[in-house]
Amino acid sequence: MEYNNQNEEVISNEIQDPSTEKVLTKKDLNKMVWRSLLLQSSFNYERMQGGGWTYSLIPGLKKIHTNDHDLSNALQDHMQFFNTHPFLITFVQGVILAMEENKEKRETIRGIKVALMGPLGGIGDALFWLTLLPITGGIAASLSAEGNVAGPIIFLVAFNLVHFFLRFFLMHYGYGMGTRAITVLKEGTKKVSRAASIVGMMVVGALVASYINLSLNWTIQAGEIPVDIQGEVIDAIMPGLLPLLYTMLCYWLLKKGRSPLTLIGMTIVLGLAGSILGVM
Amino acid sequence: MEYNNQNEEVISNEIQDPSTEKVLTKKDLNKMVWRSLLLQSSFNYERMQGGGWTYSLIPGLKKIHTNDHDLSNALQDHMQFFNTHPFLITFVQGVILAMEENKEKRETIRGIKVALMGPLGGIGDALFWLTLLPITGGIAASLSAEGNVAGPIIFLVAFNLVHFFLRFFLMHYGYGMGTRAITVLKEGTKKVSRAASIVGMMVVGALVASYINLSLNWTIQAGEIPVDIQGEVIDAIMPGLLPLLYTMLCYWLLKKGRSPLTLIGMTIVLGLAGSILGVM
Amino acid sequence: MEYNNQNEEVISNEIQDPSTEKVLTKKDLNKMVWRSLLLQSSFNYERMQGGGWTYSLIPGLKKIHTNDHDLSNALQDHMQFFNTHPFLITFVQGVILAMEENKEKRETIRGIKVALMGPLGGIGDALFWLTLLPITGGIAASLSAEGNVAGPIIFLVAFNLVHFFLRFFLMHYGYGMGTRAITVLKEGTKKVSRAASIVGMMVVGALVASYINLSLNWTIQAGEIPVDIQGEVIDAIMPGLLPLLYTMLCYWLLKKGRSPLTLIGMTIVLGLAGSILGVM
Amino acid sequence: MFVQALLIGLWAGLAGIDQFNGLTHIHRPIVTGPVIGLILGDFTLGLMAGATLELVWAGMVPLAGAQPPNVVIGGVIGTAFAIITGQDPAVAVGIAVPFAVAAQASITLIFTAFAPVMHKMDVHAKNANTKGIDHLTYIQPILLFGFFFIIAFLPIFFGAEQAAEIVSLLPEWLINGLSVAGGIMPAIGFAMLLNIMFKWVYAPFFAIGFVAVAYAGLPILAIAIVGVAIAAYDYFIQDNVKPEPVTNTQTTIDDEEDFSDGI
Amino acid sequence: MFVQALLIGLWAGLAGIDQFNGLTHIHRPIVTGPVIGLILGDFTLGLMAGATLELVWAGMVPLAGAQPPNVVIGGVIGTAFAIITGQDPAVAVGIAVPFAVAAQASITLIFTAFAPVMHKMDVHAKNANTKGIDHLTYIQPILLFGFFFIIAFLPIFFGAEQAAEIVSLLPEWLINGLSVAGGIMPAIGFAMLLNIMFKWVYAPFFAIGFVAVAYAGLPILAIAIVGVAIAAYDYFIQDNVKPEPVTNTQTTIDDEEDFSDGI
Amino acid sequence: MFVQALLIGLWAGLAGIDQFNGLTHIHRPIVTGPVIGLILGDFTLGLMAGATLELVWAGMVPLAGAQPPNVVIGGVIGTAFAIITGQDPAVAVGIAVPFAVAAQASITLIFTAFAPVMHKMDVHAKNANTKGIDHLTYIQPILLFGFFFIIAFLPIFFGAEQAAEIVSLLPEWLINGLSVAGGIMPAIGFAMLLNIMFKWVYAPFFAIGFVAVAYAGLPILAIAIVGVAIAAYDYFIQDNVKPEPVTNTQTTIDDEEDFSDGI
Ligand SMILES: OC[C@H]1O[C@H](O)[C@@H](O)[C@@H](O)[C@@H]1O
Ligand SMILES: OC[C@H]1O[C@H](O)[C@@H](O)[C@@H](O)[C@@H]1O
Ligand SMILES: OC[C@H]1O[C@H](O)[C@@H](O)[C@@H](O)[C@@H]1O
Repeated sequence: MEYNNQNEEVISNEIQDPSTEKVLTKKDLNKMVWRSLLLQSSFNYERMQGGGWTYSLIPGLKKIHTNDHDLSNALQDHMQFFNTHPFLITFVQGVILAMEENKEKRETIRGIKVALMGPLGGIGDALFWLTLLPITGGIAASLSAEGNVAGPIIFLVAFNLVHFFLRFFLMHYGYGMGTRAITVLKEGTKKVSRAASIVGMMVVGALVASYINLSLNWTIQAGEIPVDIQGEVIDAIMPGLLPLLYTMLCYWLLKKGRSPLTLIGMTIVLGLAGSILGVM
Repeated sequence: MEYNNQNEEVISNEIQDPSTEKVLTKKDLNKMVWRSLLLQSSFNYERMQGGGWTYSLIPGLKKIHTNDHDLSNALQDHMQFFNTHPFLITFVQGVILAMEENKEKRETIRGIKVALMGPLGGIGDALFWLTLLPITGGIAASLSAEGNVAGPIIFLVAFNLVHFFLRFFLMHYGYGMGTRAITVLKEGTKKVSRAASIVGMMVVGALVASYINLSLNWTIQAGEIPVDIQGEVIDAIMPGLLPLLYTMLCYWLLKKGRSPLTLIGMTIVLGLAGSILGVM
Repeated sequence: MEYNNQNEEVISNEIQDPSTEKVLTKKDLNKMVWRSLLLQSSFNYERMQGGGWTYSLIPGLKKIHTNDHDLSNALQDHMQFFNTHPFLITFVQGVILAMEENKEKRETIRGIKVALMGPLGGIGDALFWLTLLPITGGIAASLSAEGNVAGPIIFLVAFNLVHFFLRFFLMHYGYGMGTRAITVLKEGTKKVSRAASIVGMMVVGALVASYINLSLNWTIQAGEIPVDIQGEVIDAIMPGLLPLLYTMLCYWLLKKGRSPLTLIGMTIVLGLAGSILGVM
Repeated sequence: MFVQALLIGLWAGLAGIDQFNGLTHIHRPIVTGPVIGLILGDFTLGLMAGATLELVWAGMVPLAGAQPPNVVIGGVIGTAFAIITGQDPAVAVGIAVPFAVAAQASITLIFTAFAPVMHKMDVHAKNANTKGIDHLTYIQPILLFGFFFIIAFLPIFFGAEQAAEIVSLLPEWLINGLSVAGGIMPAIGFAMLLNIMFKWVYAPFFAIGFVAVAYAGLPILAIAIVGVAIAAYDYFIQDNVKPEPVTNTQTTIDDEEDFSDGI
Repeated sequence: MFVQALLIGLWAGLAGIDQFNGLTHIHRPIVTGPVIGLILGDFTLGLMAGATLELVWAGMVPLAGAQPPNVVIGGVIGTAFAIITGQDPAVAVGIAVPFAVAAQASITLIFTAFAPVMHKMDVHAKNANTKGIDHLTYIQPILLFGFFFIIAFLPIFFGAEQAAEIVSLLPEWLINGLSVAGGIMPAIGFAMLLNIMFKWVYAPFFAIGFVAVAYAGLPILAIAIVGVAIAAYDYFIQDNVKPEPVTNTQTTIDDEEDFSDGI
Repeated sequence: MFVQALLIGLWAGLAGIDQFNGLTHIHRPIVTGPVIGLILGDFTLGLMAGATLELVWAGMVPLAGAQPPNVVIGGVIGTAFAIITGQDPAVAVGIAVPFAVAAQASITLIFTAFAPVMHKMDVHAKNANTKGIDHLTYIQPILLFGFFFIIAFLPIFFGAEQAAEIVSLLPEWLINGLSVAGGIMPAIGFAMLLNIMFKWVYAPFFAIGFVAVAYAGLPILAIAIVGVAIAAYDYFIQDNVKPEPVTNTQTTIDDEEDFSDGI
């Protein structure tokens, strides 16, 4: 059962302090709910909410991993690409914190995290951005339009009641669920980490095809025949080809030891070039 | 290979009389063809043809299971949800009777039954309701329209030739096929019942998404913004969400010991409420 | 692990001379590139490029299989249905020649060959027939239209630069890739041939549904009701039903010992009959 | 008129049974037309009205239990009114349709309300009482006979307007509500099926079947084919990976032990 | 006007933070409208302009990080100009939109340019320096405050035309190019994730997830469900095929050995 | 005219070979145009007619063996008539198309009728007679040469009307029937392939590939990707579940035995 894994050194799976005491209190969890408000504080197109997500977990991680080596591993792991709906974030926090506390393998934690973020992003967008917001906003607007000052007040109260209730409730609910799930899955950590990785990798594959916006807006005029490079050529070969290739290129460059900063520079140059040439 | 199965007691898998003699005669099969005409005699939206299906099998089951315990088990099992095209029913009868006669595990019989009913329903509808009927009816109508009395006669003769030929032919064909299949699959009954269950469960999953008609017809008017709850919210989260949730609710209530009659009451109340409120 | 395989005798898997020396030189490969120009020389609707494909491999196969039994096996195997884009053919040649040289199991070679031909056919059509050709042709046409003799010259040069570069490059690239892949996969030849067969069979299944053009163009006029047999009946049962059934019929006849020539005759009769009756 | 209405009612009752049981299709307008014609004394007109109505109902068939406007009532009342009022069959369609729609609603209602009878049957099944099941089986056909008799008899006997008034007494919300409930009802059947079939090991297949319809819109046959493919694959690999029978080794060891003992 | 412009700038700055952090939604026009109204002395007009603008921006929300025309700037400038120029709120929309679009572009730019900060964070993460992460976290909100302050202050203080000119100084190709780069950027994030997660055994699942979106267009939730189904199946079969614990046999043999020794 | 018709015929023959063998694309109208121009003494007009016809045939390429109206005959006859009749190239298209369609039908016919030759090849393959295969390989190109020669020569030599009459002698039902047969023919090829490849263990994959195209309409590449994913998964799990090598245990036992013996 030896899968040749050359990445093991990137973030070590080894846990120096494997003791699994319950150290998080309700107060700790609530503190991290407040921190979750800064989820998008470091938003950027490379890792999206990765920074804010790590920030939101810090009090818990510090308490769980008293060993600096383990803490560093956890922080580095969480710093990776992350994106979900900001109102459902505390559910993910809860689940993940329960797993961290239980000193699950980093691989498992990562798999679950990635597996949750994708679907919750879509669900949250449907529920809150495209439903709750227009409904509360619409009702309030019809009041405001008649000069009724209740409009904005009702809006803020109704919207944030849901908002903050969810944040707190989901943190504790997620934490409880995570704790229970762990007991069930306890036995075979190797198998659980494999299952988590399977779902996680499927979601990453799906995200590559749906999150990366890379297509050519380029029609070659061959004499009188117009050839739409994206629509007629690339998509005929494989839809999503460019995002896939670019991701593979980045992956390959990282493997070759190039720093992510180089990749960012490369990407910006590509974007500017595409823009100047008018093909993107 | 211990799958924690809490349902074992619902319909016991145990067979008290495992002797597998060939007891069904051609005459028995033909008798059950005639009974199959009452397949929809107890049609209802909870189990659809479940009652008529059981009715159609009774002579065979009685002969096969001389032991009352086994007979009761078989009857209870067949009384569950069943629906297929009424002209193809005898094929399913044939196959299932061969399996019953061979004292296959109830799990296997159930899996095969469910796996057959779904596809044959669709195929039969296409072949008979949407093809044979319009063709014979159309030809007859063009005769009748000219006052030719041959119209209805030709219709009845042609239609029922196909109809009754199929009923008898498929019963014996199905029985023969079932008998042959059994010999092939003999060896590993555990593995066969697993295979049957896999297909059966996939078909049930598919039927939940396609047979249950539960959607909201509800547009919230938030001030000036109309929000279509089904189309814009529920479907954006997951198409088929309501049918799935309602099925899970019913399942959970059954597990909690609620009787199916309670569920029917609940469903009717829900339907009436939805109708009165104008949201369903 | 005994899968009852009655076909083993069709083309024997056994290799009489299993020595795996590297006998192909660059010159041999180049010779076969030139031969690949006749890939479609025996094009026909039964095996498409099967004959030309075999022709293109002959120098290599002869050098690899000095034993007549093995050579005969290889030739018979390659003579089967084959179709891909003519410009990408040398890549398949390269890979397959490396495998032949390494005396891989015929099953594995066949699986890989079939798995490659389908996707490369689609990719090649998109890249060369639907992109390179219209672009070079379009540019040339706009020159020619002004009476500029450069039109055809530029067309031939540009088009064939790509064309012949690809032929030669892909042969050596494919051969190299094949050689490397083999070293990796060396260990478990049984497992590798299984993997190759899985992909191959999926592609064949897909090709049956997409390559065979068999549908009815037949509308029954039942009195005043028109019934479109293909669209309303067959497709409602299963799209691709006729191609599948016809393939299964042919397969069954072959098993029964009928010669492919009989099948061709049958097919032509079917086509003519369908044409005369006006239903195909 | 009474005798004729009575005869028509009887025919409608029979046809009503045939629509769901027997399915010889004497219930289609093409047959019902001339029969009503005979009863009302104008066979040819009945024949022709039947033809017209047959075409109107072509393709209106019950798929997966969903009821279209009722073909029996449509055929019977359509033909009868065509003959009685001497109107063109095409006009008779207009009169027939509201009754057919009302019958559609009522049958949906009957099929919804009939669910509890199943639970009587369950008890008989538990007790291996096949006679009991047989008897319960005959209830619905009799009910259908009565129902169709009345729905056909009334409008012929009282005239369409009066009958339409009676029909319209059924409150809209009730009919609609019950039909909604009927649409949801199969959930109970599936829940009961799951109650027997469900094991966690099979849950993944349920999920895949569900997703394949809900998201990808595949028809059931496609899902069954894929299901069989998956089941077969699973069947074969379980074969492949069967661990080497350890008993063998065990035996060797036992032999060993015996041997050592023997020293 | 300076004080008012200043106050408006301050409010815009706060709202700008709230749009991404906190998300209490005080940044929506429905709230911003009356606040600007208060500042400019016409509360009711602000209230009504806010209502109009709220409806304009309904549904314009950032999905998966993609920025719509900025609602904060749209709300602030739209309301302010409606009050200042005494125009109908509907007209104010026309003035607000170009600024909102410019702000959209600029935020896309900020989010693109902010990627390198992550690498600072990486270093802190490596050193388990949580204070460092905390501090870096506060940078972007402050930046957003400044940015929104300026974008709101200038056009109020100088008047729309002058401000529009300043805005138009940003070269089109740069803004477009950076936004294109922003769209591609997640590839880097995924590559880094893969750098940690990728093993060849999991590659098949990556491929299936990709194909399911690229070819079949399934939404992420459907893929996650199928993923869980596959993972569960895999989990269960690995269970099934677990080879008999050999340790057992081993033990027997060891015992054996001891026993033999004992002789 | 004879010499010119002869030269044109020869060129058409060469181009006809090139269309399927060699594929240097000298057969496209862009090249054929000026060549015919040279032969008929008006190079420039040929050049321009070639350009027009090239555009007409852009995108008309043979995909998966399906023949579009023949580009060689279209190009040759189109250009020739443009020059001979002095018509505008656009008009020449109208004359060229029926011939191109007739050629399309005839080639489909040739490719249908050519199947039996494969069975000769099979015999040679069985006998490892590569020379035999080589020789059979040259038949079709020669045939194509002759065919294209005639189809191009006749209408130039006799004039379009006479030639069209000859062409129209081919009965419609025959051409159509053979083309239908050609469309079905690959079934035989697949059946033969299955005859070699088929094992029941692989049937599930055939089914999945079929369903994926027939129902979901996925392109072959998507299916190949999923196929590779499945194969890789299967490869890896077969690895995982490989039962512990029993040989090991066996060895221990053997040692044991030796040891016991040694006592
Ligand atoms: O769809 C299968 C089947 O479902 C129900 O039983 C009825 O609607 C039948 O008419 C139909 O054939
Ligand atoms: O799509 C999920 C999520 O993605 C990004 O984080 C932002 O655009 C959020 O507004 C959105 O909810
Ligand atoms: O589709 C692949 C391939 O199929 C056939 O061999 C011919 O039609 C080629 O032109 C085509 O490229």
